[in-house]
Amino acid sequence: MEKVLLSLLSLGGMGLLFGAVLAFASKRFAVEKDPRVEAIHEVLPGANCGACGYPGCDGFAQAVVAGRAPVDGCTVGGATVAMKVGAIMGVDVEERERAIARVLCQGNCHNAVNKYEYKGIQDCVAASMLAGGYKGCSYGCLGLGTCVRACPFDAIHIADDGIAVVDPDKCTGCGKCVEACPKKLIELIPQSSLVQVLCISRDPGKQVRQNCKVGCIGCRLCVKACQFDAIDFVDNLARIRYDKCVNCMACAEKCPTGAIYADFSKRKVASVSEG
Amino acid sequence: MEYVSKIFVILISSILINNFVMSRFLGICPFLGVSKRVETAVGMGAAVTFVMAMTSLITYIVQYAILEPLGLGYLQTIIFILVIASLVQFVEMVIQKTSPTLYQALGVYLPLITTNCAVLGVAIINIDEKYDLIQALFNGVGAALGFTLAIVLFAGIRERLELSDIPKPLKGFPIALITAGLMSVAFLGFQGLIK
Amino acid sequence: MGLKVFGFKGGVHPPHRKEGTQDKAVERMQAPKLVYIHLQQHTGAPCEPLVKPGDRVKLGQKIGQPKGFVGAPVHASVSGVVKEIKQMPHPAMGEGLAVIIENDGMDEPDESIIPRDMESMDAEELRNLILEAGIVGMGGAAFPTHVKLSPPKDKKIDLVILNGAECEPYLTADHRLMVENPQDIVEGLKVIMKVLGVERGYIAIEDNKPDAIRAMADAAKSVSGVEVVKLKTRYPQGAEKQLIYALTGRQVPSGGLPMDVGVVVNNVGTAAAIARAIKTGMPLIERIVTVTGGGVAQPKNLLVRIGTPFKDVIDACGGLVGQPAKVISGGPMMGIAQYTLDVPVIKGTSGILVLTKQEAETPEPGPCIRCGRCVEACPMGLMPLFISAYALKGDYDNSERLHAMDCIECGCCSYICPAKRPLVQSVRTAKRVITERRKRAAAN
Amino acid sequence: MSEGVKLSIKLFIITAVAALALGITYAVTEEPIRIQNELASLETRKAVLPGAEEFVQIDLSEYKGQYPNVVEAYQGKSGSDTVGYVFKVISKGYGGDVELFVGINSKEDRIENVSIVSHNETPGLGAKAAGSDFLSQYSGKPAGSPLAVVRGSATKDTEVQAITGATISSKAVTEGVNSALELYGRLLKDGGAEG
Amino acid sequence: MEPLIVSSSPHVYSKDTTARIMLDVVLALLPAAAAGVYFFGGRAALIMVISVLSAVMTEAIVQKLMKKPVTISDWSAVVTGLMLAFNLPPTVPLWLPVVGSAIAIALVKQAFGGLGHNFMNPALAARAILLAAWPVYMTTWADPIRGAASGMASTNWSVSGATDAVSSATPLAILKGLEGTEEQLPPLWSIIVGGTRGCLGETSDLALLIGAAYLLWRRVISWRIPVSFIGTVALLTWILGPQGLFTGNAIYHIFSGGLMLGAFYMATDYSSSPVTPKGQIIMGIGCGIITSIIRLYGGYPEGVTYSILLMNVATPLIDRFTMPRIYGEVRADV
Amino acid sequence: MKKALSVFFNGVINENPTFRMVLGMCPTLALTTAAINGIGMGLATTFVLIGSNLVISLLKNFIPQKIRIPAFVVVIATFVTVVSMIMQAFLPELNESLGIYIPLIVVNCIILARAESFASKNSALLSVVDGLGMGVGFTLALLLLGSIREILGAGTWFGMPVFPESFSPAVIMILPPGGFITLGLVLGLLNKLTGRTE
Repeated sequence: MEKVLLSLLSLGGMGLLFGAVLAFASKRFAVEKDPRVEAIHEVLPGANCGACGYPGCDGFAQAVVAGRAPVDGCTVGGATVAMKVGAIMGVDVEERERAIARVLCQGNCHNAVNKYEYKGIQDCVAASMLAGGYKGCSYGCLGLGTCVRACPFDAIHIADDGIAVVDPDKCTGCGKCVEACPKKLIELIPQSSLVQVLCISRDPGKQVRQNCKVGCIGCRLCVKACQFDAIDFVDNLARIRYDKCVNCMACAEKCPTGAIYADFSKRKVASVSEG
Repeated sequence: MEYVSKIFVILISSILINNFVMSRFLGICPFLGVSKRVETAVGMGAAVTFVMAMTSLITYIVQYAILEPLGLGYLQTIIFILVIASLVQFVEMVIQKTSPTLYQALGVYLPLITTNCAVLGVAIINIDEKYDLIQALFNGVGAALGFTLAIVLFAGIRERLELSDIPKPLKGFPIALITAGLMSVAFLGFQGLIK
Repeated sequence: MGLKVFGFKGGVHPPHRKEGTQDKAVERMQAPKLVYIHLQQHTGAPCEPLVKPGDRVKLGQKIGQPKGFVGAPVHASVSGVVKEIKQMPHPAMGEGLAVIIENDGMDEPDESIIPRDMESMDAEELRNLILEAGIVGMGGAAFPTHVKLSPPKDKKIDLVILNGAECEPYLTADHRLMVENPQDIVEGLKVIMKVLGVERGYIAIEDNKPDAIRAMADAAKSVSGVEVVKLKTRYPQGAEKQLIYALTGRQVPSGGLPMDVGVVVNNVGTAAAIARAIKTGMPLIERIVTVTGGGVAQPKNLLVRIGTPFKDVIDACGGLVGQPAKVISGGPMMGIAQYTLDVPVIKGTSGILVLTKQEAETPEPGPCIRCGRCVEACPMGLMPLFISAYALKGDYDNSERLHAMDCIECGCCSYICPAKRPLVQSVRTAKRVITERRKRAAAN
Repeated sequence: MSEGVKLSIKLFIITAVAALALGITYAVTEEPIRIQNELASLETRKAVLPGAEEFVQIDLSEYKGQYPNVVEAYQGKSGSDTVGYVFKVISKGYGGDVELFVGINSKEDRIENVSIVSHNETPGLGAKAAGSDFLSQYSGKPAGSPLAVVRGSATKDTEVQAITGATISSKAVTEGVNSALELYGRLLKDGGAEG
Repeated sequence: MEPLIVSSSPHVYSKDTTARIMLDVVLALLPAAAAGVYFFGGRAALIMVISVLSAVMTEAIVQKLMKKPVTISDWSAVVTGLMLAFNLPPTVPLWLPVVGSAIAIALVKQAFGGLGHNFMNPALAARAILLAAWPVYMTTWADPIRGAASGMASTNWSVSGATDAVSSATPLAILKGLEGTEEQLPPLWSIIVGGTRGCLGETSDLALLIGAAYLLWRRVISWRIPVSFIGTVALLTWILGPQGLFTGNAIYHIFSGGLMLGAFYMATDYSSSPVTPKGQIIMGIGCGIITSIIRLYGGYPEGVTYSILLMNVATPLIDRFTMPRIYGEVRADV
Repeated sequence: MKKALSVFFNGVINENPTFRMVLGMCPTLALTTAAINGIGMGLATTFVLIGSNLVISLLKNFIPQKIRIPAFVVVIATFVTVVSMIMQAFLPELNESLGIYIPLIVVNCIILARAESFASKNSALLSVVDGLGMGVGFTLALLLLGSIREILGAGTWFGMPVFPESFSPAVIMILPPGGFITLGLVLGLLNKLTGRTE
């Protein structure tokens, strides 16, 4: 019994002592912290296992707040923790019109001609530094996959015919590919848009025709076809103004080369109900 | 002189021969977790060294001033871990307040150390091996230096692995463990160094 | 001429391949029917055209005016009628705006062409004349010479180096110039020294060109302060930074210019062009081009009008032999591969290299075996294997940390690599991306 | 009540409960643990000197420093009869200390048995020294003269065949046995008393 | 006209290729291989053949499994196999080189991404693993069938018959005082010519040096690692002699054991040694120090293997901290 | 009941602490030199897991946030000490071979992780099931690794010889490198089989 008492006293004493010291220290050495760090730290498992690659849960929390770590970076906590962290960081704050990346080129191996045989790194930036790339059209997609490697969501692929295609279901509109493309032919387009000009060539029509079957040759037929003044025409190139476009698809019907794309399957058809 | 050489032996033994990570399997979690960058590994090593030295001293005192005289040897584990947890938290708070730069360099690693079994391990080994205070201190520092050595070397290799085309199923932990295994093969060379 | 032979750290020894043209005297090529004069022939912004289609122009008439300080005017290299101004293939930039002149064969000189006397002109007048004559670096980089000759007040220049190293394989244009026209080079050097107010000038030549060293030494012996120095034959001995280090032991700071260490470097061809511009009053309208390689029937050194298409130049050398596989503007180490023979000669075109299929073979790259040869070869002291590995992984931040931006793209690493890895190309890609990121960061 | 005090008290309560639980467990297990420990060491002594029923520890302070390798010595008795001696010896092996018990039958003046209780030798190599194949060689060797390790088969009575590839470990065990033999001789000479 | 080829400069390449370099290493190893067969007989040849074949086959199989192009034609697997064989005692069971080669290629090389990505010398790592796994086989030395010293009747250091696979002391073990006596030490010249007890490819320093000279001449290796390695071992073994400072038998040390093989062929392995010139010298010195420490104070008679492996582990850090001075680097404000 | 089952199998399979979360590596590597050690360690850990999960889920409203880590640690350490004393008293041989790793169960991150992420948020019953599931998962993993290493490294399984005399075991498997490499390869194999990559 004496032993039990002794252990109770000593261990209890230690607990009391450490509790007091820590309580004192937390007052004495209090430091202002970003409340979000605290909040995230609270919802983390607190195992300090380091599996996230950051030094402990606190390090991870700070990294999340600083934007260096993803909200779902805690492998131990899994999805539940990720959701809570996401809530604290306000990741899904507002519902905006989603924008989706679109590759503005249809110059695949059937449609476009090459001007030389490229040998070297399979990377668009590298290739574009050699006389603008091997494509006859200096604006065209090189299809060497720089955007594919830039995409964190596995949403872009190089199609079999050699140009990049975005998978709209996976695309989050983060814009990484837009930044990576040396040809600047990826653009974020409102999800609701069903009509796009898939060409950015500013070359004169004759030259476009030499290089590519499906380029914008600057014929202006689309401008005439549009009833809503939704097509701008600059430097031999048609551009759709998405704020004005009503997806009537009249322009796409008129386009002689097919440079204007429209998803006809989603075309709204006016049905006149009689009676 | 003999005493000095004994200390030297303890130091060499804990750094190289019985390296905590490579042959005793202590401190594996931070070894695998915080070794993606050399800089981080160095920071972790420094923090561990500091805490291990402090722990060696304090647990030694606790053991021989409180537990032994009172016959409370069986409370060793719980008291030691309490000491370590509180010590780490206390040190963290002090550093954070007094030296933000030091905190930036070391402090962030401190919470991770509580659950680093190397720290508790060294405290228990000190007692098991019946070291005196100085020896315990050197054993603690040596073990921590061994940990630092291992984790920094490991981080160097892992940085290099980032540039390698590792077979997919082996990416991440598997290749890290194989790397550690090969490192520990190399560390076998120190076996029998001190007799 | 000192006994010492100067060298630098790193470098490689590619085979010279100069045998084909080094003993062939420079021939003047007849001006072609059509010349394509690019409005950008230099580092900097392109010129504004001063003529329009249908205008008649005379030989040496200024047809393009630079927009900024860093730029040089361009002149008509034939007399005739301006046919068109349009986008044309450009040997260095892929494409660019060019003035197309139909040659009337008269070579009627412009009124502004008046011979001058160097002695009677002061530094300012000389500098202005160099600007007006459209003189740019003839070694390949085509940096406007008048800019080099206008150092800011706080930079004290104490040495002018004329670069006659010509370390690129195949090329012999500078070599022939030094053998045939040493006097022009020395006079040009005197002008440069006068403009900069410098007492000392070196003419640096690799020791594999003894005839050029002899000729230059002969021409320079009476000129005080000018010395011909011998360089070790090693690529890239002619790179500005390596040349300065070899001769002075000074290192141009990272991101800096030679003038930061008190040195101005010019190509021997530039010096000769300056001398001729003063002597004859004629601006820079022609240059020596080495035309060589297995795909050319009769390799030659030709004096060619600026704007002559490569096709015409090759025809003047007996035409092609078989199917060319690769055409390079410049030398094989740093030259730029062309996709068409319609591309015209510009001021920086030192050579046209036509390679046969066999010569142009590009080996398939294998994995890096970490032999470290690229590290030893890099004259800039970089670690190409790591910069490249990071760049290929898309980790450009680490490439930047390893000083990718200091790369001079000399090609030593790619040349020496036993695994034939695309080192230079990947570093170049990294530089491009890093530059763009910096620009973006500065804009934000 | 300030928050600090509250925290301290809560921690106190938790630790107190823990201490209570531990104290009780200890009280329950104290006896079995002690018995286990005694049983274990008694069994080892019995194993190397099966003839004895009782072991009387010999005070070695008289020989302090002379036989540093021998840490404990017992006189084995059967009734009032001294049947032999048991020595606990620590010898330096390849991987560290080798702890062995040597039983000597004083009646026949021969080694009875040798047993290794702890070692850190290389598994599969030096560790074979703890196996009966190797240790059985010692049984029956004369206790009068030191033993020698030989490679290849032993030809003389005082020779022990080394383990292939583990000469150091073999030597370590033999040296330990020799230390025991030395002390045994000394004990006898000093009138190993009641023997 | 066919489209022209356009690629980034440079447009010319040196003649050296990876395969040629590896072939050079194989050629350089041939004299030592021949010496091994001469001294240890047909079994040595058998071990080498088995080792090389299984290395090449492992490489092919692993690459097939991982759906990568099979690159056995680059000779690198041959080099690994041969090096591993050189590091085995001539008496090992014949399945041992098969296992060793598989470990070397699959675990140490291909698991890390193949040629150039292994951070450790595959042959040496495999050797160390074999040594730890089957220590008895790996430390059982037989006398050579044609000992260079077998004609030396006066120095009777050869204690057992030629084919008797009884573990007997290597010169280093004797030197260390682990086994045997000083009189059993073979004479220096026989250590250099070869035919002492040891691994089958390491005993003939003469043959190894001929190959090394070839590699140096072909510029496959540089002098930095071997010279600093051997120099450090010589210096330390001389200074830390058994009878006090400066009494060590340095000459004997540098010619015995696997030092020559290690210094010229193993430590210089591109993939696992530093790429920077300064780093290579550090690597050599580090190997030298560790080898000397293990030889003089460690548990093993030989330390070359472990010293190289340990420095392999340190190589990424060495590279990192010995970056060459960059031309014109502005240190202050970067 | 269904919930409890899913919690249990979550610990054994989906979130297997060793193979999925890669936690508690120190005992995993150190104590799998023999199958019996693996089981011993696994069971000891399971006991502590169940105990600490139970107590912590009961005390979850009593323990203040600020001192939760020290409080958890005390609870865990108590159970560990209890285990240790019981083993000393009744399983001395196993206790000897597990050695220092028994007290080190305290710092096994699995236990603290479960305390934090599960027990402090769930009912006592579920917490016990979670502890059991995790413990069984851990034990199975240790048994698997221990078996592989013992069979290849010593030629035995639970001490029984499984190979003919002529087989010479690869001693390295029971040395430290063998631990790292075996675990690495097993993880790699599991990734391959489940098609999971990092």
